[in-house]
Amino acid sequence: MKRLLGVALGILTAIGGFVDIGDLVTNAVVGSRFGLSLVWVVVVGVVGIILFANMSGRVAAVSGRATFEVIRERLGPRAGLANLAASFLINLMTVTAEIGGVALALQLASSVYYLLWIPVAAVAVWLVIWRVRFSIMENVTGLLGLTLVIFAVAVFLLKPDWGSLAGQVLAPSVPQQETAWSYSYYAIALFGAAMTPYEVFFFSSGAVEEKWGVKDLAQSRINVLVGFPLGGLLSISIAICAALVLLPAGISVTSLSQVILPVAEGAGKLGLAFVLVGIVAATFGAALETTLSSGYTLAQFFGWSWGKFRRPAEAARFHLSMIVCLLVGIGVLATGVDPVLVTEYSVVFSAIALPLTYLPILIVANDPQYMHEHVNGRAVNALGMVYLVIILVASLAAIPLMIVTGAGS
Amino acid sequence: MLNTPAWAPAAKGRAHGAAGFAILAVAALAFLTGCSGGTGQSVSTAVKDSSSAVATARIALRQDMEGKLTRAAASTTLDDELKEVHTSRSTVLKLSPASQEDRDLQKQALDVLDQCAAGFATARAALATSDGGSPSLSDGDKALAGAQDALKQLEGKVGDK
Amino acid sequence: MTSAPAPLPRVQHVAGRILDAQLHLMDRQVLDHDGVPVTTVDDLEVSGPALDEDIEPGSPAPVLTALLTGSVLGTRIFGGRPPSSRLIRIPWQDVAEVGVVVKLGVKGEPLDASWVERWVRDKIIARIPGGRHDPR
Amino acid sequence: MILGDLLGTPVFDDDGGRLGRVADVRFVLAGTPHQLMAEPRLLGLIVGPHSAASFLGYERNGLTRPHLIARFLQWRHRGSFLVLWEDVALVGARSVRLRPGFTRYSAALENEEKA
Repeated sequence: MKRLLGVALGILTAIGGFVDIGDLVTNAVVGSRFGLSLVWVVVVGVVGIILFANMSGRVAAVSGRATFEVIRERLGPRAGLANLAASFLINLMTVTAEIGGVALALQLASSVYYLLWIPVAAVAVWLVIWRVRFSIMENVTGLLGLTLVIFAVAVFLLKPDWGSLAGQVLAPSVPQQETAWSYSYYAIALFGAAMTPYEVFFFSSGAVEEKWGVKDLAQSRINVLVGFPLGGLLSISIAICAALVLLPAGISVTSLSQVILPVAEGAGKLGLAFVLVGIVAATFGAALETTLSSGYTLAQFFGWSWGKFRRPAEAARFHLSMIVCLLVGIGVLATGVDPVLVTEYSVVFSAIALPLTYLPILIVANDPQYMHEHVNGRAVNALGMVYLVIILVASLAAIPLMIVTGAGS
Repeated sequence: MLNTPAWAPAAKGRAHGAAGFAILAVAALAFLTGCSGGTGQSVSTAVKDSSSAVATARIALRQDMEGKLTRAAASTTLDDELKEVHTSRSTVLKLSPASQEDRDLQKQALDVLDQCAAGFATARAALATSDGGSPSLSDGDKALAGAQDALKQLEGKVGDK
Repeated sequence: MTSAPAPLPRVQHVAGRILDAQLHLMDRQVLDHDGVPVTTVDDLEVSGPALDEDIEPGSPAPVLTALLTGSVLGTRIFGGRPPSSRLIRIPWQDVAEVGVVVKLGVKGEPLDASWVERWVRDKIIARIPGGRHDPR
Repeated sequence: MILGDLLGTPVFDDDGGRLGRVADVRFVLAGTPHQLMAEPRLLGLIVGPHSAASFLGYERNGLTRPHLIARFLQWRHRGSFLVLWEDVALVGARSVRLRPGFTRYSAALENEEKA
């Protein structure tokens, strides 16, 4: 019984923790501009993150080594440092975006200007990282994030024409007012939003934090295999909501307030309450994850002592680096830069930096010195190679497309 | 091997991927902010952005009237969209049109965007005095609808060119 | 001649475990006696030979004397080299086990390699309220 | 000396012909025994004719999966060999010179899992 409860909790947390500001914004932007013609990308991205998270989780559980230790060991210091710089920069952008997201959602709930919420949100993030136990932190934000299910509920309440929706999904085409270039650009953005590297850093380091071993592999596989696809459905319903309400009105999403309007349209004030709680929980949870990930990547690259399971004084540089990250995030937001814009860039940069993180994990997941008998199976490797190609193509195409489309404008 | 330093020879003093990435990112951003089309292009973008903003505001007002949106969410939405209109307006304002035709277009666009801003002012005032005083929410919606029509006309005009 | 077509002969068996520096040691995580991370193997120090001097036939092979860390990482990435006095060494005598990680047989706390960690802890983190609070 | 300086250094034979670069340095745990582990004695250098870059662990382990990556990296590393310390004549800052008549040995490692 207790075990079953654990499995259920794990799945629910995986669903609630799947969506972050990147998914919220990117899916809403795409839904409002391209309808459902890019849903297939979310599916590709979700399968990718399942594959990737499952491998890195398995490596961490079997060998006790988290992702960035593996990256440094395999790529060596030079390529490893390049990866660290890129990943850390993207992480910092994402921390900034998530804290901004918390503040924007709180503004929608309170009408107090979001810049005033930013220090509050950042201090709250730090306090949780400083004091709260890892498992409590993950479960509370994950479960509260589940209220985002309201997006799916709203889709039903909006009473769409299901036949035409299915048609758009199954026979995707570029809408006439958009170019093939911006279509491709947003395809990469959606892919990056689903496969953000920080999720993998966090997932594998979390496995070490929670002292997973070989016996926990089944549980982790269920969490990923069930939780992530359901989380992906949430992402898709955000896009459907935007496609149903905003696209016909000629609105293209540029702010978080537009993201919630379809929910209010379908589910009224109660729906609004749910969606605001959900957004605060999801972005707050993701702010925790990204802040921790900045600490994890640095500590693992340089071999510092890390982990929330240690007293802060026993992982001093780890905690100091996270404090610095939060301060930098506050500083960036204080310039008045639009968090939604930061989000849109961060997901594309995520796609660019992905190969350097993905490749070492794919390789080590095949190395018996680390994995003993738990190396990748043939099917996983075949899929892994397909995704290596997809990830490389997305990474190489991202910057040219960004230039051609003027970042999708 | 393209951008995978992992497979490249690790000879001393090779280009460092980290620096390369940063330079590329900065260059891309510089390019993005630096590039801009002619007056027609910029006006067209500004008009599109603003009509998206006005449409959003109208949805928010309607939802507020129907009791679907809280006051806080409605007023935040209006603030966000007003900001969008402001951004568009200052883009158009900063243009330096070369021909008489472009100067006329700029002038027209500024007039319409001012009308939008005025519409937003009415709508926000309506939200603030929602105890039945004036302006009422429907006044606000009317003002925004007027702005929306003007935007549409201008959009058609820019699109024709 | 550069790519030999015939399989190369195997070196005759030597007693003792084989360790390749790059493959088995470099860039691996170093854990102390209690499993606490200390650093990463940033480089290795060997007892010889003297640079640019002919090696007499029959001279004994050099041995690995220490794991290196600290500023040597920067010079390994960007070139140059720190003066010998600036190297932070973990003598090989302290190494207990080499696997996926390098385990030491001593506590990491008093090692030279831990001085930055100690400094950050004593000057900053431990002074913030709750810095010594056990999360478990 | 610092080992990182040696890695990547060009290797020449006695006539000045270029053989490749130092890809790795092989040690054997057979030196003076200490309390914990014996001292690693330098056994020889692994010379890579084509590239001295990291081989992501594929080089000498007999790793074969994922197949395409393994094949690619083995191809990049083709022709690499081991020279014993006894065959090294000089280690310089910019080059390593081997003795006349040095022997190329296979760079492969015996399977560690069995050991």
